[in-house]
Amino acid sequence: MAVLTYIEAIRQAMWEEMKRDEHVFILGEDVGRYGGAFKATQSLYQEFGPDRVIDTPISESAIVGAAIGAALMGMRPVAEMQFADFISCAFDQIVNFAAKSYYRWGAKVPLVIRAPSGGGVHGGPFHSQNPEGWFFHVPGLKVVAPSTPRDAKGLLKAAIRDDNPVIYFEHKLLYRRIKEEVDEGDYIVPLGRADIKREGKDLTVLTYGAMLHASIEAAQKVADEGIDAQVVDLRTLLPLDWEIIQECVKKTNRVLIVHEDTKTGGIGAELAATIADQTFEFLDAPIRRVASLDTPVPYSPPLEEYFLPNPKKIAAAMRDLARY
Amino acid sequence: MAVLTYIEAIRQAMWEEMKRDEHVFILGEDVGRYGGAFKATQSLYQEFGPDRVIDTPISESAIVGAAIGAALMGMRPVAEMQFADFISCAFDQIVNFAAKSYYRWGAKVPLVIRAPSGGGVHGGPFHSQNPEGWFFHVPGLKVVAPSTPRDAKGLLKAAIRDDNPVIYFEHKLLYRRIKEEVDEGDYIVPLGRADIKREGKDLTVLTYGAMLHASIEAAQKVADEGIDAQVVDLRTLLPLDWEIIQECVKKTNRVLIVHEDTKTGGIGAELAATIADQTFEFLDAPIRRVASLDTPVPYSPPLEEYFLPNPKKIAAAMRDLARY
Amino acid sequence: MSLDRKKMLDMYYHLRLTRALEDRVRILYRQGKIPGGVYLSTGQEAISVGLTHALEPEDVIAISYRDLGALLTRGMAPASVFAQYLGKITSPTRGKDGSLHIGDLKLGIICPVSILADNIPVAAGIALAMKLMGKKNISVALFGEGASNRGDFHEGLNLASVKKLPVLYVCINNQFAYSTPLSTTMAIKDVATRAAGYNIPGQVLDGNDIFAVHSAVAEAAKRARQGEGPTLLECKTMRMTGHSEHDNANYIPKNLLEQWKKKDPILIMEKHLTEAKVLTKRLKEEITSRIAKGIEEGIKAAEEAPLPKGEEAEKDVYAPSS
Amino acid sequence: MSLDRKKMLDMYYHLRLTRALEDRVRILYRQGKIPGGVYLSTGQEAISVGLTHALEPEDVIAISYRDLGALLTRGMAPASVFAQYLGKITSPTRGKDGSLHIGDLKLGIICPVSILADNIPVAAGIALAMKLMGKKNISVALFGEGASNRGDFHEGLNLASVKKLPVLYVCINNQFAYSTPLSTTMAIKDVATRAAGYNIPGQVLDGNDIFAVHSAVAEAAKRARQGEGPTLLECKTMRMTGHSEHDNANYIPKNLLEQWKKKDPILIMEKHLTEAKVLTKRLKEEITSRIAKGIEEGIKAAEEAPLPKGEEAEKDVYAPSS
Ligand SMILES: Cc1ncc(C[n+]2csc(CCOP(=O)(O)OP(=O)(O)O)c2C)c(N)n1
Ligand SMILES: Cc1ncc(C[n+]2csc(CCOP(=O)(O)OP(=O)(O)O)c2C)c(N)n1
Ligand SMILES: [Mg+2]
Ligand SMILES: [Mg+2]
Repeated sequence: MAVLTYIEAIRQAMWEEMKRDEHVFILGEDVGRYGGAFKATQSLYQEFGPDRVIDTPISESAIVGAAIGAALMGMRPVAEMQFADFISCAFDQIVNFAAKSYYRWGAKVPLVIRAPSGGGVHGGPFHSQNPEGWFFHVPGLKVVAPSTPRDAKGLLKAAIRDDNPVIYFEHKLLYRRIKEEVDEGDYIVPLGRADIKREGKDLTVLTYGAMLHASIEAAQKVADEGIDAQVVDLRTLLPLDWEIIQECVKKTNRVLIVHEDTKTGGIGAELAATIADQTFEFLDAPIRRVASLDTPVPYSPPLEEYFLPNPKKIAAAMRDLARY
Repeated sequence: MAVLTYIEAIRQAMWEEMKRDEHVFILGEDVGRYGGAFKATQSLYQEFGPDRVIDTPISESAIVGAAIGAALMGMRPVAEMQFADFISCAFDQIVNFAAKSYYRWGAKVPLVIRAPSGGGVHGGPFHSQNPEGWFFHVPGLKVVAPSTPRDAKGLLKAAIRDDNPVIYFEHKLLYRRIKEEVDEGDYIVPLGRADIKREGKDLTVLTYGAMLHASIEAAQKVADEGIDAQVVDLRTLLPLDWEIIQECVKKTNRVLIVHEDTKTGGIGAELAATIADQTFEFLDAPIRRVASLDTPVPYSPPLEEYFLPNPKKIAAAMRDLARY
Repeated sequence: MSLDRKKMLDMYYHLRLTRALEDRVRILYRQGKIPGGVYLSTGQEAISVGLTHALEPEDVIAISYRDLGALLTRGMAPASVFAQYLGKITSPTRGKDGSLHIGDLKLGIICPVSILADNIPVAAGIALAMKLMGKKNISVALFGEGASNRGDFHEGLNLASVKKLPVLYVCINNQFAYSTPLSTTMAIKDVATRAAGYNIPGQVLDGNDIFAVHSAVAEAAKRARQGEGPTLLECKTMRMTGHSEHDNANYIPKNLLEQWKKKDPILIMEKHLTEAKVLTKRLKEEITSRIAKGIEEGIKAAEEAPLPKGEEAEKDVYAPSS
Repeated sequence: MSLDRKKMLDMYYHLRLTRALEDRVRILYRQGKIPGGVYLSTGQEAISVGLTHALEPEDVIAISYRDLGALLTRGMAPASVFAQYLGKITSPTRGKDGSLHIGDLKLGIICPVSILADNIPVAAGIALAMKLMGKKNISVALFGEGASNRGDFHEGLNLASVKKLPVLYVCINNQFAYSTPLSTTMAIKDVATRAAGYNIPGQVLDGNDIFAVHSAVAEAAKRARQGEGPTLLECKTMRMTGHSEHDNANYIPKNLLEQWKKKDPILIMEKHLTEAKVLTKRLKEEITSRIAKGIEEGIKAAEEAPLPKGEEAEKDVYAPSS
């Protein structure tokens, strides 16, 4: 076991999958010799050559469209969006061609779209967005958002092996900030399974991506005050792991949802709505959400800080909820 | 007052606004001499000429992009998507350029995008979608979905006069099926205000678009059984009218949400989540949602019927809720 | 032309079958039996038939929504097509989709989506896969002149050309995009002109002459197979019907239609085959009745097949992972 | 060339100011004072400066993210630009956006979005508005050769050309799109070739020669104003820096940069102005110090300005309706 950063784990997953299966290939802008804007594909071009690590023109719709075509032929493309923000340019191909293919005519589209998302790096309105909410509302897609190197590797490998189109959101804030020991071997983290990252009995936090770390930090803060928060890393956003979620609700009777995506119409809404519907009798308090403001992502640091959730805001919500 | 169909009311709104303000113009595919795929713009070309009713090439992104450009110059474009399904091709221009403009640099984008949405006409996966859920999750947009001719006219006029980008979903099933007396005069229905379309005391249905009619029908069904349902037409989906919504929750203590858009991640999730959060103590039962299946819209009539909500399914949910 | 007798008669058969099947669909529609929309290819059938006959069986075609000829040439049964329109469980989409949204990977046909031009980058990806898998096959995308105005046309042709992918882009220029004549949607006369922007050959041809289509496609396919990259072929033709069957198309000048009627692809082919003594009166009658029989059997099978059960709607949103 | 002395000196001033301001931004970045990304136009400044000088004040420019020259020529204060980078409340976006995402309707500059080529259809719409409002003004969109591969390029040029809109499309071909050389992203050598697909003039010019830019733009603008429709101008230049300031651009061959260094637009202009006896040594010194002074004042004002308060983030998502 070696200590890997989040981005190294992502790179290792691609490397291993490309070694394992010659149908796996990569395409995107600057992913080749340059290794990608964030260097996620670094050294892959050198190892696997230009046929399997393909630099494309700036044309997200064609990147995804071509990936769909290749996937229909049995290839397993991994397409990179340079920033998740630009996935909007490929929206149509994703929601209309890829997502509906199997339902309509039984043709599998084993396609992964990697998209560096999230803020906290002063990227401003177009280099910070969290677009998962849109894709969460598209039947036929799977949506993944890892928070740790181990999960990042195992989930990406699972996504590549999955026969459905998977959008894989990697949080750019975590790329080099988060590291841990990661198995070198061939393991996967199955899609659709949440993971309890911190056990606790007083309330459950449902979260994912960068907010997992903020939530853990908040849980540590309030632990001193006697509030024992359980923190669940959803990991796969579509489909959600309702089994674990319900167990946690039944155990703690209080639920806090935390995500970095903007609040209104975010994934937290569905979580809250479904939990309140299906486990109404188990709830001792209203389900609270901590999320980003309903605005574009502002650039200037004080604005972005105000916009984003953080451990302080999460801890405050935990206290409120515990007191309710 | 004349009796107008829903589509006639839409046409009248455009006609009147074009008469009132020479900055208003129309662009889209086949909207000119042909009057549009659904004939919503019929006779406008003949009245206002080719400069103000513009046939465009098949290029939704350019339609919206050009509309944004014209709007920035102070024009008030009304862009038509031939079917709401194709709005996915203009997604990027809408969410990145139009929606964020005012926030970023204070430049107004008074743009209306009309989009015929909805199923029930055996249009299949690409001529039946309800894309409002995606846009509901975009700060900076307004989203409107009228259910009656009177509202259709007044809301479209308000949308055209609004200084923000507005997506106006018109439900194609209602075009010629729904008619009522409509003021010929110049009135608007303000954006952001819901309307109680049926008073009742036992439970509140929150709905919009074609489902308003299905919900009213369901309310009539269960009325005989002694269940008195209040039916609220949300009319504007973004921003929602929380004031009326909360009043109704407090009055009836039971809430049913009905929409034709697919369930997971739909607008109903936000409604349920926010209501449960803010009026937790007023709820006597879990908030229930009736919505379409989480699948693409299937073509064959039995499949589509199974997919869509209808008065029977709504009535069943009403009974369940009233009994809870 | 180096086509043998059998091949020519096969082509003729598929051309006639396409026309006859669509004529029957039109009747079904008028009888109110088809729940959804009907978009026909009357007058332009030579393109998808001629094209498909010029390809290898394992070449893949990303059709558009009027390309019944490609489906039938590849062996899709009339019963399946009727079942699709009728929304029956026996349809290739099991009732999930309608109109010509039919595909079958075994037949090398990609099921179209309604969104015009989406198949253009998709075909590039299919060609890319061919190349990566070391196959000598190619892909083809079919689309209208109207669709060539969408961004995906540009992105797809650009990607295909810079990567020299084995793909043919076949534009069916039938003069109209719904109600809109070409002149109001682009400043050029020939879509083929756009090839210059990608440094690939662009060629205009008579889409109503099935042999012209066949030889141009064969030629371009050869180039593609040899690694010389994509070609943009523009087949001129005319949409002889409404955009869909509910559109009376009164925006098309009558005399334009009359002109084109004289150039009907079946007429042209029959003239040629008769002159070449390939088609005799007897043979023609035989083919006519074989087609009629096939169609009536197809209709019968489709009409007798059950509609799907409602619960089917819930199934198959996701592929089970292998 | 029919430019008068004053005009030439103005152009020279803006060219030098652009270079100097960006040099200063580079320092700020290296000092760690800029929270976000920095994308500079070093070596290609002549294009946006020359272009803006060739337009009427009420023509509207939809800039891209390296077009500081257009902003400065239109009168944007250096202090505002610095404030933007620093995220200060005095920035044109009040801290809401960073880098060169600066616009001002009063100056006729549209604030760019990051999404490449989005400004191309938007500029068509601006031109459409000019036409509808009966103004004699035009719009311009600036974009890189890399951006010309996006679908919106095609849709925008197609719409503009078929409607004969008064818009100029100015492609800044600086050889690279981030790390990717032109040859790996398109099969053509000149983006101007793409004009053929829209039946509009396409012209290649030396983007490092400010007078060449000025006269080509003036000419094309005249045509546009006369109702003759759009032009695609391709300005050849070289990106002399990394894609952004954190990119060392070691993928660009050193000798390529050295070659281009000799063609530096400031050098070229100075040579010309000196030969034409417009620029004297003294004048040059004066200009240099005027620029230095303006920049230091700008920096000072920007550094002293406060950051926005957090609560500002919540404001102005919607325009109040009038
Ligand atoms: C992106 C998109 N926009 C609009 C439509 C609606 N629509 C369907 S067919 C059609 C006209 C297509 O014209 P063309 O591409 O020339 O094909 P043809 O119908 O002539 O075969 C339109 C506008 C669509 N299907 N997709
Ligand atoms: C749609 C989109 N895809 C990707 C990017 C990321 N990106 C920013 S600049 C750039 C390269 C742009 O190249 P070019 O258009 O030639 O402009 P230049 O940087 O050379 O000025 C890329 C890929 C983006 N901003 N927008
Ligand atoms: Mg056509
Ligand atoms: Mg460039």
